[in-house]
Amino acid sequence: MSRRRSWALASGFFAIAVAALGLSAYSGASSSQGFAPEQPVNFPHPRHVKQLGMNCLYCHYAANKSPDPGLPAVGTCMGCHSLVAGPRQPIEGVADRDTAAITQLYRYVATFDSSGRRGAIKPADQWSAIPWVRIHKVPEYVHFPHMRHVNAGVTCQTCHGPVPEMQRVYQYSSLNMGWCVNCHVQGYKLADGLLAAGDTAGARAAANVEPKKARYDCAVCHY
Amino acid sequence: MTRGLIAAYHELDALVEGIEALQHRKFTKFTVYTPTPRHEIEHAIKPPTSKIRLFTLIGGLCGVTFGYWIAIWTSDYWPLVVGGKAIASWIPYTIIGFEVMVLVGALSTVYGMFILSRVPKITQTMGFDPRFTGGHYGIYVETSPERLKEAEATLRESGAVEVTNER
Amino acid sequence: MSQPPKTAVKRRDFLKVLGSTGAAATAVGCSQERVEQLIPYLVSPDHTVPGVSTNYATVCRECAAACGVIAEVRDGRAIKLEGNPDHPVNHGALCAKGQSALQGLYNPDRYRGPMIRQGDALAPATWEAALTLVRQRLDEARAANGGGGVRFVSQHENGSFGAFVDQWMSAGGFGAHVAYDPEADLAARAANQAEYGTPWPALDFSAARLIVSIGADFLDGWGASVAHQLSFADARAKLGDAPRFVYVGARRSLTGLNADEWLACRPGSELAIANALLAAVGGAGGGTIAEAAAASGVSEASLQRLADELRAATPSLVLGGVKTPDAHLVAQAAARINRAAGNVGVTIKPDAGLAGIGGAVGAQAMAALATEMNADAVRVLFVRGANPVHSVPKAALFAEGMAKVPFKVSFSSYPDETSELCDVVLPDHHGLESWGDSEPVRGTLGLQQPVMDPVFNTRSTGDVLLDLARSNGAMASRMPWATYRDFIMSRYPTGRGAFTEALAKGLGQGSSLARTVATPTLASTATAIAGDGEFFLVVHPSPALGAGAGANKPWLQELPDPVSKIAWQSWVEIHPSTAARLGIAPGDHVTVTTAAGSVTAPAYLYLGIQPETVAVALGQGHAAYGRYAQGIGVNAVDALGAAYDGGGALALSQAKAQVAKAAGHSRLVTVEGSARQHGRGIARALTAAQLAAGETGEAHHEFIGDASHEFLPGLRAPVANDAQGDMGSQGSNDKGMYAPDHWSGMASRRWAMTIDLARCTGCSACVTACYAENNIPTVGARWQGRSLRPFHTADGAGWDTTPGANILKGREMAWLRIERYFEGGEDGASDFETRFLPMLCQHCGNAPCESVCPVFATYHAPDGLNVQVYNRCVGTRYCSNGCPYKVRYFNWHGYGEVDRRQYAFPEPLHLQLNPDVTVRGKGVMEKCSFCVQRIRDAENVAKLENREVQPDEFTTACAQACPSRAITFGDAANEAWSVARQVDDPRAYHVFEELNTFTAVVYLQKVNHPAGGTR
Amino acid sequence: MASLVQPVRPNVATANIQLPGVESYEQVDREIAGTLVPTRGWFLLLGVSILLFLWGAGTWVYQIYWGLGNAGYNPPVMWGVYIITFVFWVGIGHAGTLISAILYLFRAGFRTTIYRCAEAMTVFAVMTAGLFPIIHIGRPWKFFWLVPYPNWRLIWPNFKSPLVWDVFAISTYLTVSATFLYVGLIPDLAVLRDRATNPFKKRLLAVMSLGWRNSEPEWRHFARMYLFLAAFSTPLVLSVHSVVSFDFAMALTPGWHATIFPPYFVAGAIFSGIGMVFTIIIPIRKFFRLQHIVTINHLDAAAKLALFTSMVVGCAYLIEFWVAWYSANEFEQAYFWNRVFGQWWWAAWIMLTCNMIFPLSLFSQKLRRNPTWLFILSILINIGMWYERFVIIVPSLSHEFEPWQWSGYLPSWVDVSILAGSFGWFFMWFLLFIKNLPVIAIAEVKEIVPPRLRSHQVPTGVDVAGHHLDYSPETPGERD
Repeated sequence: MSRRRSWALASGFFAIAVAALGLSAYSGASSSQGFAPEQPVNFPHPRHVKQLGMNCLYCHYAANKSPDPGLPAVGTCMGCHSLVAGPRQPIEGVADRDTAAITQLYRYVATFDSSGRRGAIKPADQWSAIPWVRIHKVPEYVHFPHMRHVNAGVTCQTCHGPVPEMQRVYQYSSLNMGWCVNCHVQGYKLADGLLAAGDTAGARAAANVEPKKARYDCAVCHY
Repeated sequence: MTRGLIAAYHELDALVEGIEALQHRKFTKFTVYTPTPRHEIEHAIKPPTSKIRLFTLIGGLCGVTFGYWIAIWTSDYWPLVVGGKAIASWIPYTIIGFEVMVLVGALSTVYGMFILSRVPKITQTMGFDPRFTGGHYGIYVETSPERLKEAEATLRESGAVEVTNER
Repeated sequence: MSQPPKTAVKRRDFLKVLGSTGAAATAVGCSQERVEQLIPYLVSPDHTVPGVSTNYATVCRECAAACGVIAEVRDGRAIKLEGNPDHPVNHGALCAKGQSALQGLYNPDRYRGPMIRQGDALAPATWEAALTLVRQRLDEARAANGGGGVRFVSQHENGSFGAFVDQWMSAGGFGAHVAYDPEADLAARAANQAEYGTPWPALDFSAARLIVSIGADFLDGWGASVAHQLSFADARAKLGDAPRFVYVGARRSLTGLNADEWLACRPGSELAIANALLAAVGGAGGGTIAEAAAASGVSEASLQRLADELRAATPSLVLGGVKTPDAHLVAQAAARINRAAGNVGVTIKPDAGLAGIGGAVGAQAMAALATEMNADAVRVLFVRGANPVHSVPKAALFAEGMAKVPFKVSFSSYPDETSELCDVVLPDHHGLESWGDSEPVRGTLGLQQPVMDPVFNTRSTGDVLLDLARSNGAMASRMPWATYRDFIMSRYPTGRGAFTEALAKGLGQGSSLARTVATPTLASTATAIAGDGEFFLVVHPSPALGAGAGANKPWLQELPDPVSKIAWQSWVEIHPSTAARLGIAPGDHVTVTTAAGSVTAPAYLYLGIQPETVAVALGQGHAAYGRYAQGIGVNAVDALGAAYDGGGALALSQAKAQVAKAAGHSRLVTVEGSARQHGRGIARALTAAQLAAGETGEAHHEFIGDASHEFLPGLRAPVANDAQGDMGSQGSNDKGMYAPDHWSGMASRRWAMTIDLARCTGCSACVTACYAENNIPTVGARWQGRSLRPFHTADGAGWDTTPGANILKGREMAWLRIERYFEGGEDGASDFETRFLPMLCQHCGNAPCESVCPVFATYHAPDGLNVQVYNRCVGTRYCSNGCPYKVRYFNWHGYGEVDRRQYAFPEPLHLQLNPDVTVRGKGVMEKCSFCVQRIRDAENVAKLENREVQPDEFTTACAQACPSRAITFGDAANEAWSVARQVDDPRAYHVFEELNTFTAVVYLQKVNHPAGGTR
Repeated sequence: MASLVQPVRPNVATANIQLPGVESYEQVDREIAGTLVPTRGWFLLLGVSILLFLWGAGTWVYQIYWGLGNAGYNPPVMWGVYIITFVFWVGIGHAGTLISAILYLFRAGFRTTIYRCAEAMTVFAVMTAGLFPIIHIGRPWKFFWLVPYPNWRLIWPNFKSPLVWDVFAISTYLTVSATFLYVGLIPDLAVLRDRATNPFKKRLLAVMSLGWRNSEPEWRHFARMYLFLAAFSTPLVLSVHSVVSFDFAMALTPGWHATIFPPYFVAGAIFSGIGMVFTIIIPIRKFFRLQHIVTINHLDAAAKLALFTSMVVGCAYLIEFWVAWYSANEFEQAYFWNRVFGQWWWAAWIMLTCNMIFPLSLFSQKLRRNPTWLFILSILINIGMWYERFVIIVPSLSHEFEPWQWSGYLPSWVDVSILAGSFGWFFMWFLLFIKNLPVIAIAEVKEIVPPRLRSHQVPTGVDVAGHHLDYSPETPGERD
């Protein structure tokens, strides 16, 4: 190795190290993006949303009126699943019911005999709660009012991704601060949001809608 | 194909004489070693001024520009008012500019020294004798094989305590 | 020590709590990776939305006044108490004690279920076992002597509970039920009943031209303080026309500190002064000025001047509220002065008084009960709410008597000195978990409803009593109600349907009080103050802790006493001249010895005490009242004998005492640095004469070379122009949201606050409101101290366990503090003035704290807030150094971290935490945010309703709670907000205006009425 | 050409200091390389230093876990021992740069023998100082937020904050000082490399010396670089302590908010550093038997510098009082009264006597040339300068605008442990340095050693202008 090459190499290593440091800092290494835990009840979003056409707000009922999106009560599930119960009653138009998931649900609301056969559904005050595993979480020092976003027309899929397609829900966005701020500063494009929600016609119609910006003052979210 | 001779000197005036003799006989490719820099040697060789100052100047200018730029750009990138001061206020940013100027200027000066002096060197055996870091002065002459004898004679005449063939 | 909170969610019944919003757990850590569970409701509750608060109107049960409160409930947990604006007593305000009810609700030391004595200790038991045992012992008692040996001691009541228990007792053939209230001003009530025909007439301070209080601490504990304070502040807000206020008493209490003049008399001489004043207004039975002067040590001239003033000023308002054995006579004399001066019906309104506070008994009745018990006449004793073992003098032998009672049942929610002696504990619901009613003023009913499901396995005492009655046929027939709620509803005058409707407001019409109170005969004589010693001992209830009931609530322990500014400690107040004579320095231990006993506590040198008097506050010295109360201070009752006033209450100023320096020294746990302003013009005042002459009072400091500037009238300018105006370049930068024309419009607002020092009484309710709203940790508990040496043993040795250790180090976290500065009186003899100054973050336009923060953790928001971003803070604390107001507080320990020794919210106290406010982790700075969460909430609500935020639509927690209405918050850039109008007041000033900080907090100067001033 | 050589007088101007006791280059190599042999005493001291350091480090971990509350902070005294010690160590560092850079530019000959020691002291002192802001902050694991680096939060540090200036100043200072020390070491490493017998050590030294060969072009670039580094270091060192002083001067706090702070701090820093130089060079010259290289004349010259800076500092103290009086600013006046006659009188008088009064003894030539006294005085100066920072920080914060918030301050065992640990850390590095690397600059000492000549030996040296004195009437190279 020639002398000239050797010190050129040393400088090169230094430059690469600096660049790597910068890039790693930028990459958002601390995000839990992609987190896809197993849930106590393998709730099939595609079945309910895509096939049955249920609205997100049916279960996440507070998303348009509270900072908190709301989690369906067990009673909400049982509103239908007292009838739509595993293999017994077929439902029109849906052939392949995920009986395993429904059985998982019944573990919380029904009696089972020793052989594992399901008995009657217990009265509501004897149900137990389903310990869902939280996926999307911003730290406690971030105040994220769902209703402001939902009412501003931000589609759920913009942030949460194609949940109607997800057999198992995972964290779609990084939820990093830069991710938030970019949207607040650049503005939310309705067309993009509608496209993410699968509404291509609406997206085309909204192509010329001005991006909706939001405040980027620190104390809007951190207090 | 060149050949080299290493001459070790014990006395400074002998070394100076050797340098002047080599110059007189038009030996142009030689390197002088000295345990400590002496003006006498510098006066004998009359070297060109080191180009390090260019590195210093460019490094310093880059530094001060970067210092001001990062401070002003980041202030405007996300404007936040503190203490009622202007969002990008150049007066305090002078400190940043100054410090980065010193940092980059100093590092590029050292970098320049490395480049110009060809350090770090992976090998240091050729044309060098460990005594040159001790009490001895030295000259390493590179020349064509046919002038080798003449060079050796010149060095010995000037008072070299030892002349050895390199390679 | 704090117990780790349970990780599993307790789920006793199906409506129980916790939608998806997790508790406002510690933030600022890096805890994102932890897997968290979301626990859904089983069945969605009606009318509640997760993450959105529901407000329930109910009744405060912390004192007999029974103010109306609104409980803010989020996801099934009460998180904040505020006054009910429609309530006739408190009109939306709420004192510190009332707000701290939440810490009673979530007190970590509450009994978590029924307890039965096993040997020496109480052990957990089931309700069935406990009730069976009680039933059995009641049957035995009934069998023994027809139930005559059963006694029931209850606490202060205001409503139907007393009648309910009476009925239950008589149904069972048991003895009488007494409602024991150690804090009740029974002498004054008796005198009021005798003179005005009502236990507590309404007092209209603003109608008076002169207020004379003879030991009546109407702002700190005498009667319904909140109601008095609202009226008193209105009176003072009349500025030049406000009534002059003269306080006569041996100790200048918080009320006394609000007076324009203090006549320091000897304890026991108040009656002579009252009689002299009575004579001055031409009343019968008065005395002479000379006699009064001789007895009291007040100069004849002063008394004569007061008498002349009283004669001249009509209407006036004279209140007698001393705690001496002749208290009833003083109160009676005061009432007669009022009658003679024609004040009755003008400043004293008997028709509109507090109706429901009658019917309580004092320590005298407890002493009588003790005598019965010692005579073995009591077989079963029920105690609910009261703690007589702590508050009745030892001479009455109450504890000894209890030991002779075969079966004692406590309904106490907390382990206290009395319940620890009981055989069975049937813990009652907290007031916020129970049904009930009250009659605060005649004709209005306050309705109490549970605002959340019980925290612990407790039961309402009413329901327990009904349950016990059900097992006995005779009792069951006379107690036919299924639940106590049924009983309350059955008594509601307009029926059940109306009751349910009225619940929404918490108020109903009508009266359910069947009680007729006989006019008492007041004893015409009383025992004199006697005993050995050259000093008088004055014992007084603590404004925050009362007679001791507040001691287990860290907010109240942490709240500095409004007078001495001492927390987590007992102290002996001594006049500086006396202390100098005895060689006592502040903090030196002093033993006060009376015939009945002695107490030893560090000395606090106080100008506001008569030189022949020493004073000790009640409230501390608990042997058993939970982790926050135990081992702190001394119980002043230990120095009191069995002397009572004409109302049957314990005479707190009853004896002469010897005062001696004792061995030892404790640093006073005070938040006071210097009690003097050193001429710095921080808390300013002007006299009524100056105000009338249009003067601005104390000129503000002009420094040589100081940048000259005008007072910013009205803070009109949006912040960006404030901040950038003269100093910044207008054109050079992209100002973003700071540009006034930015689409977000943030820069068009300027959140600001005015604090009217003429109204502020220093009561400190705002301080507690701030703690409650902003999740401020209390730091004075014994386990929260710092490390004293490198190695610790498991029992905690090596940690500083002095109560208030952190406060000794100046580490209190109160975002809002009340500074109490004395003016004058440096010679120790002349009268002095006190100025209270609520000090909080001033949200400076040119904030010195902001520019020094290296990471923008504090910066100026476009709407004028000085924002502190906790999660960005790295804790350099440079901002605090920059702040001239010293309003920034640092998390020295992990007060918000569950696994740290210093954790401030031991389970279940953490359930109170406001989910809208981040709980700060250790190592970050925090400070007043102007309740930014309320601003954001108002903006969110307005947006949901598609409108703008309306003027005065919301306010900060401190302003909301303030019983003086001294604080106004709003947008100073918009004339429609009242704050924008108030900043134009000629009394307005900024603290340290000369520092060019352009603060957003504007103070309005106090107005004094010195003797001989213009009226 | 007449001889310019002056006879050496004991109290002669400092520029022309010669080493009569050193005769040849080989002697320099031998004696300085000879100091690099570990001794029992050295191991003992190193062990003590490491233990102290470990104790301090353990305490720091303890403090991180249990919170800063275990230090003695007493709000509003929000800065305490850590910031005092930070300023103290940064100040110590300044003397090294002064000696190695500023005196180099001024051609002050007495710097030659002590500069390496002082420069190493600088690097280790700044390394120590740099830890303290991190120890001091509430969330030390987030300290890197002060560094501007691109990040997913899209947020940058506040370049208006003096603490960010500190980050830039201190990191620049550390980098430049360390570079300066290292490049100065390169020729000496080459000397050691060529003397080394242990092959592993030789290999290591070969790498560290970067293959330096003492060739004339190397020296030429080296000298130029050295000059430029010195020229950069000179304003840098002035700026660093000015920036440190801005930490105080930029706050409104009475006692801090003063324009005199930058020069006052720089003078104080140099003064304290010279004190520390005495503290370490006097034992070194004694135990390494280098009295003939670091001569009494060197100490004398440095002592004069100490006297001068002491008087500058003393002047600054007095001016502060005068300005407080003249300003008619009651906050300032109250603060300065409280500083000297109030609550903090003891600390203020430690500062005044140690920094203003004791150093006046250096007017005596006898004491200036008495190493024992200089050593004692240097300890007093170290104490006095630590207290100077104490007096600037603690009394100011404890006695600010708001009388309600006046307070006291008392350090806790945690503060003291970490302070002691910092000395352990500093001396650990320093002790490792003096037994592994030449504590005297070999190549530079050789410059003032008379070169061997064929003809005769003449005294040599450098004149006041920094030129090498002629060693013979007929200097080779100057013939034409």
